[in-house]
Amino acid sequence: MDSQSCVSIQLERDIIYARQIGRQFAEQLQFGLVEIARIAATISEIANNIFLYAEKGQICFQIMEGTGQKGLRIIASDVGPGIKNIEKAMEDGYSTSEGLGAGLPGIKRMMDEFEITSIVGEGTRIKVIKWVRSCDNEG
Amino acid sequence: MDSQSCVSIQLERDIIYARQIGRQFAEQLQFGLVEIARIAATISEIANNIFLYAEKGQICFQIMEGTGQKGLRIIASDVGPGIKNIEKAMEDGYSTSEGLGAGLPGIKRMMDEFEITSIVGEGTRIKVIKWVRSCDNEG
Amino acid sequence: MKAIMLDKETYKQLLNQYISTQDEGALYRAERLTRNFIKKNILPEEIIDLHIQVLRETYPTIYEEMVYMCQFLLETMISYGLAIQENETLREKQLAMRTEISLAANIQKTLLSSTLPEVDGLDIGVISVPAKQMNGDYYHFVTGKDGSIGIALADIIGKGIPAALCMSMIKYAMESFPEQLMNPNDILRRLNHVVELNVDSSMFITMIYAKYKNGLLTYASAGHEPGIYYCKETDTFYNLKAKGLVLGVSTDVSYSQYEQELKAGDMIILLTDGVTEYRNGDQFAKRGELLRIIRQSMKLKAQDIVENVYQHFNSLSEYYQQDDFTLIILKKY
Amino acid sequence: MKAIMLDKETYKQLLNQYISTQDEGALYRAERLTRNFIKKNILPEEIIDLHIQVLRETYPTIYEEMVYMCQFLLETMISYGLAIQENETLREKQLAMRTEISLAANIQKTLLSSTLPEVDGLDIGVISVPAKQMNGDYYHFVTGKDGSIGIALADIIGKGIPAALCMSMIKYAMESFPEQLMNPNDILRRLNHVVELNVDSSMFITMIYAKYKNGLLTYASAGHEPGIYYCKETDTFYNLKAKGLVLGVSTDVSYSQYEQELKAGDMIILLTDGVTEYRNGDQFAKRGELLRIIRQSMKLKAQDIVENVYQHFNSLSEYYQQDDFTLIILKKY
Ligand SMILES: [Mn+2]
Ligand SMILES: [Mn+2]
Ligand SMILES: [Mn+2]
Ligand SMILES: [Mn+2]
Repeated sequence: MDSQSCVSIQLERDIIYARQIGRQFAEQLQFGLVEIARIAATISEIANNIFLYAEKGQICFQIMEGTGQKGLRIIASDVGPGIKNIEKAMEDGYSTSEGLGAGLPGIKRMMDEFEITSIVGEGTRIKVIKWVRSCDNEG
Repeated sequence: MDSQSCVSIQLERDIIYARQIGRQFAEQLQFGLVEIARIAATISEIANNIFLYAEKGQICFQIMEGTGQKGLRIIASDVGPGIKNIEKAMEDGYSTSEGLGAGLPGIKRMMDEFEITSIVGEGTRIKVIKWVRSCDNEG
Repeated sequence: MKAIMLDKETYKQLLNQYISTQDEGALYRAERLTRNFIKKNILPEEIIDLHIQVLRETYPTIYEEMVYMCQFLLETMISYGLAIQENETLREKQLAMRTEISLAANIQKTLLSSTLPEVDGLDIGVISVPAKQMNGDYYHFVTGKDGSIGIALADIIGKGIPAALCMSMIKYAMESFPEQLMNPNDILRRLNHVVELNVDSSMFITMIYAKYKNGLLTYASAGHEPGIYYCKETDTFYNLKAKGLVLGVSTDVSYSQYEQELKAGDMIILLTDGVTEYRNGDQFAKRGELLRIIRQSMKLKAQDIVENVYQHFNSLSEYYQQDDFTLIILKKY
Repeated sequence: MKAIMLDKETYKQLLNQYISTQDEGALYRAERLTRNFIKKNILPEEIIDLHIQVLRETYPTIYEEMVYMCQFLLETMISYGLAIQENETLREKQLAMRTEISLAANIQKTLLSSTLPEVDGLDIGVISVPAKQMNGDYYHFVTGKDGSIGIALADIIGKGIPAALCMSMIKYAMESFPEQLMNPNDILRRLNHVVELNVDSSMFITMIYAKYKNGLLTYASAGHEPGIYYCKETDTFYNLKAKGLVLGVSTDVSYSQYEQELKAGDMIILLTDGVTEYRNGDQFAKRGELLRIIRQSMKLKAQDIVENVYQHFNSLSEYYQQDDFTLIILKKY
């Protein structure tokens, strides 16, 4: 498998495909079961975010290899209208469209790094990274 | 098994015994697995409440048979100093000594009926009832 | 991190114990442990992960399908794990809010404190106890240059922070009125205007305003709980009748003004509905109960009487204070 | 009830599908379904119950031990289920609190509204935008009988409800001062006393008070963000220097009073630190940026200038308003 891969998100089945790709990357990096499940859930969330604020977008996966650290970077981007009030979207207990605990705060909790930029009229970009921890295999 | 039974609560192992008795009653009434587990958890909670507000007390079990309805009644009582501020003890997010969601509000959620009376200087009495629902066996 | 690993080992041991003995003690200890897990942010999906590990260790030749089942379960638990994590943040927010409100309640207390005026021939007592942290009842005493005193007693319908802000507005408005206008009906008319202008229509205020000078009580009421007059001569309590619309409902309202003469031994009792509409178990008290207690302690100083009344209600075993409680007693001597 | 049963059936089907095909689609749909479960109060222990059912149905000859394992798991999940249920209540409370605060913010708005005074030869503009719902900045204009105007601008250190109550106290206190004492340094000295007496020591207030009459600005400052003087003749901005302790820190404080003459075309800019200390991405703006924008729109009416400045900052892509923003401009013409 290549170290980078992008999936365009327009239909619901694209989410399933993106989860599959993300899962493959995660397995390749030898993440534990729990972390793999969280990565899949994160992909659902950021795809959902694309549907929420734009019509379509794409999700790209990239294996990060640095000094002694390995990880999976996921970037979701769209050219939709952008999120006006990021602060509110990031607040717990605010999102009503989804189940409790979901939404942007949920993504932030599941991942190690989280970054969102949104320009009104131009679009939104969410970047997350999950690092492989040495003890991940032990749960 | 008799239709009534009391367990005195003074040591931690008494809780385990009370849970055992409660579980036997619950099985006898053919509660489902989930409800049996909740009954056991309730017993832990009310026993814990005895330790929290008094030194010792007792927990009594009684099978309720009425007009077409069957259920398990559990009464916990102590002669401790009583709970001064029941309102606060009943408030969610307030109890800090226990895990999230536990305490009196947790008992109330797990049971069908809940009643607490506490007289400062005389003691506390908690009465709960769990009714058998016809579809309980199906979860 | 080490400690968490240890917890997980304990959990696996308890699980193995339960598999072989179905021991209640294992379940009980697992419950205790789980409480700790929640506090330490160990989530349900991680519990399932432990199960998969035990499954593989205990049954090395297990069908792969059973592991798949557990993996499916683990995925399912992610959403529950997220909900539980949110819980923690919400709890913290609630705690912060509590602190903020208790700070605000303190400010409100000093902001709205009113010292008892000293008037010859009049013994005054007052008690005001909020049901929650913020008080929605408001009382205020003013001493006029002509030796009269003014007594305002209001109940804001609506609770919490909005009520507290509303109250400070009333106080501010009242203090800005010129003194020569200090007639109860004028004051209510003007206050009604201020409230009508400034406050959302969902909130309104009942108020009784009384002025005392040389044995004569003049008063007007804006839909407030009626005051009580105790006549020493006949040894009887009478309601102080007064009509008037609550503040903040209509634009132009005028209020009638009433008078009551006071002789030595007479009393005036002003109160908010929280005094009479308290709950004792399933029962609501009547005004009769209040009067009974007042009669019992009538010989005491006014301040002792009001405190006595509150103590009486508060000591009832099933008393639950639903509403703010304010009681003012004037004793002519 | 029917619908929930159906949901559970769907869940079991998805589980069976996953056991045989390990299909990502089944996991995805299970995730959606679980979200719904949480909303409908179907708790993790009930999910485990479903698993036990599927386990028994799929493997009728399964070891009883494996069922015990799942039962143990089910018991464990009870605590998690309770935590999730608490979540819902906490969410509702948070929502109620939000409503209450927005009500309070409305009251605060009307309570603290101040109409711009009309003064010959002076063009006044003002904008005040809270960072959160409640405003911790406070400004107030007073028109004196002698044709002077007084301008108070304060920043309460501390946020939310306590700050709002504190502010209404300041307003009330200021309005109760006799007019003949309306000198900026006197007003600050008296306010300091009120704040010191009434407010918790964790909260304090910075304030600038200025008085304008016939081309002369007299002012005093209690630790407030320095104002700015624009001199038309030299086309230069100068800081309005002023020393003075913040209100509420010490008991007896006296304040120095300063003067600035204004000629046609000159401007006075009063502001709170929220105007200069906003954040744009990782950068904090300097006063220079503010002056640059003011200079650009200097020819406009005072009200247009202040609105222009706010619009400018607000339109920056990474602008994040951390603090309440209040800007007052006086233009002499
Ligand atoms: Mn009230
Ligand atoms: Mn009331
Ligand atoms: Mn501030
Ligand atoms: Mn500020």
